[in-house]
Amino acid sequence: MFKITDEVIDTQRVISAVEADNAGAIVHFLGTVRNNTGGRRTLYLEYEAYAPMAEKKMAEIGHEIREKWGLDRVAMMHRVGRVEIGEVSVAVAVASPHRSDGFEACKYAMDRLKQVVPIWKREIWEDGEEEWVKPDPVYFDADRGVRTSDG
Amino acid sequence: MFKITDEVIDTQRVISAVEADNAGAIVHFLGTVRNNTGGRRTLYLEYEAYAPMAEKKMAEIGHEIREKWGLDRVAMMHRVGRVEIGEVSVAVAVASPHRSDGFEACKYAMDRLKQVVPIWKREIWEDGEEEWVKPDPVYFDADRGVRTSDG
Amino acid sequence: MKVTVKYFAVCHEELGREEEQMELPEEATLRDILDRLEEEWPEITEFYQVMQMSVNWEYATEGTQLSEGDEVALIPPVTGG
Amino acid sequence: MKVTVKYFAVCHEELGREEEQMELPEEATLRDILDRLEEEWPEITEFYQVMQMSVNWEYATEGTQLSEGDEVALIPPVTGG
Repeated sequence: MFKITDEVIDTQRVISAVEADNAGAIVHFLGTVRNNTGGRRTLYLEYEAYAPMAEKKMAEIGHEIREKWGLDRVAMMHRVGRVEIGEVSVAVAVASPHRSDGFEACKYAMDRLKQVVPIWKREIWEDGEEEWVKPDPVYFDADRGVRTSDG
Repeated sequence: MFKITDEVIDTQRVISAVEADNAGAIVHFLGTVRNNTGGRRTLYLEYEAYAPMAEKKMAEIGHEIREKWGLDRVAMMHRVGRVEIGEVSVAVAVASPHRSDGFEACKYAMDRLKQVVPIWKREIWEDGEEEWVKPDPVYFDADRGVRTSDG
Repeated sequence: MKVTVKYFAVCHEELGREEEQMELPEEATLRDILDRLEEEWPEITEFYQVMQMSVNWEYATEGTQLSEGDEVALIPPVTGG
Repeated sequence: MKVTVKYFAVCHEELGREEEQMELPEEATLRDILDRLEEEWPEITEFYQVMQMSVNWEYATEGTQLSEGDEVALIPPVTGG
């Protein structure tokens, strides 16, 4: 399951999507909206996605995980629209026979999501200002593999 | 929350125990009962714990995580008694401002649980045999810090 | 030929629209779309240093040739999670 | 003095009981408990190479001195998770 949704994320559903009788471990990551960034108070966040491409890119991350770790039970769900403080903006689950692969693969899924999945976050500050969030350094560090020859 | 329970683990409750408005990430690990070990079919598992010491040791793992990563929102719950295939035997959640610390700390919690928390697993095979499970290699590899001088 | 061009996040804001149909000559590339947009948004080439573009939900380079009905998007640095 | 000794997992199985009260001389150590148990379970010293013991919910070494009312446990290699 690789899904963009404008509803509250049902985290149990993300876990259920990867459950299997031959998995011994499920690593589950939740990104939640913090009440501050660098000490400045946040009122809420707004997420925008290029939904069909975002779902395609998340599915590709799933394929990458299958190639690297042989794990084929991966689920990623990302919310769009207004997300309140404390609410879940993104949920990832990876099932694996052994836990250390699961931890690595789940972390990888989040790192890749922040590099290649077309989703944007807008921060609405408590003082009334708002702005598009600056990209995570990982976005520029990583080999994005698409621009170097011609970009 | 550091708890031994003989009831089905409510994974949402383990997540709720660490949620905080200033956390941006929750890493959540679930250990589930596999339907086989090395290809041999398992019917179910039975867990036994030295409950008060197990809860104390889990709380100590929480203290270690606070010292190493400065994270103080950690929850661990382990089930005892008969646990069916696919059911959750252990749930750990760690909240952190940044995800990579959360992944490391949650993995550390599980590694330490398998070294120092007095819980034992009995495997009941589909062919009718049953036996106490052999310890994870990590148990012997790690510095358990208690036996070397006198043990 | 006609293609659809979609604008997200800061691009949507700069250009004041979410998407549009664009009529382009045969054999046009993504570069032609950037050139067209530069008239109303002169900083776009500078901004393109950190931005990407996609054709039919796949990242693509500036020189990529377009076909009738393609769905193109301007993709500012992503910040999901 | 009296202490409680608890047996878990394979120890419980080998000894056929979950716990017992043990009457020990003053200044007795955990080693004295192992010696006492060796009479009915001769392999215990060998098994102790991989096992641990605890006093009042804390791992302790063989030489640890006991006090009245202590809760001791024999702890086979743990296998939780």
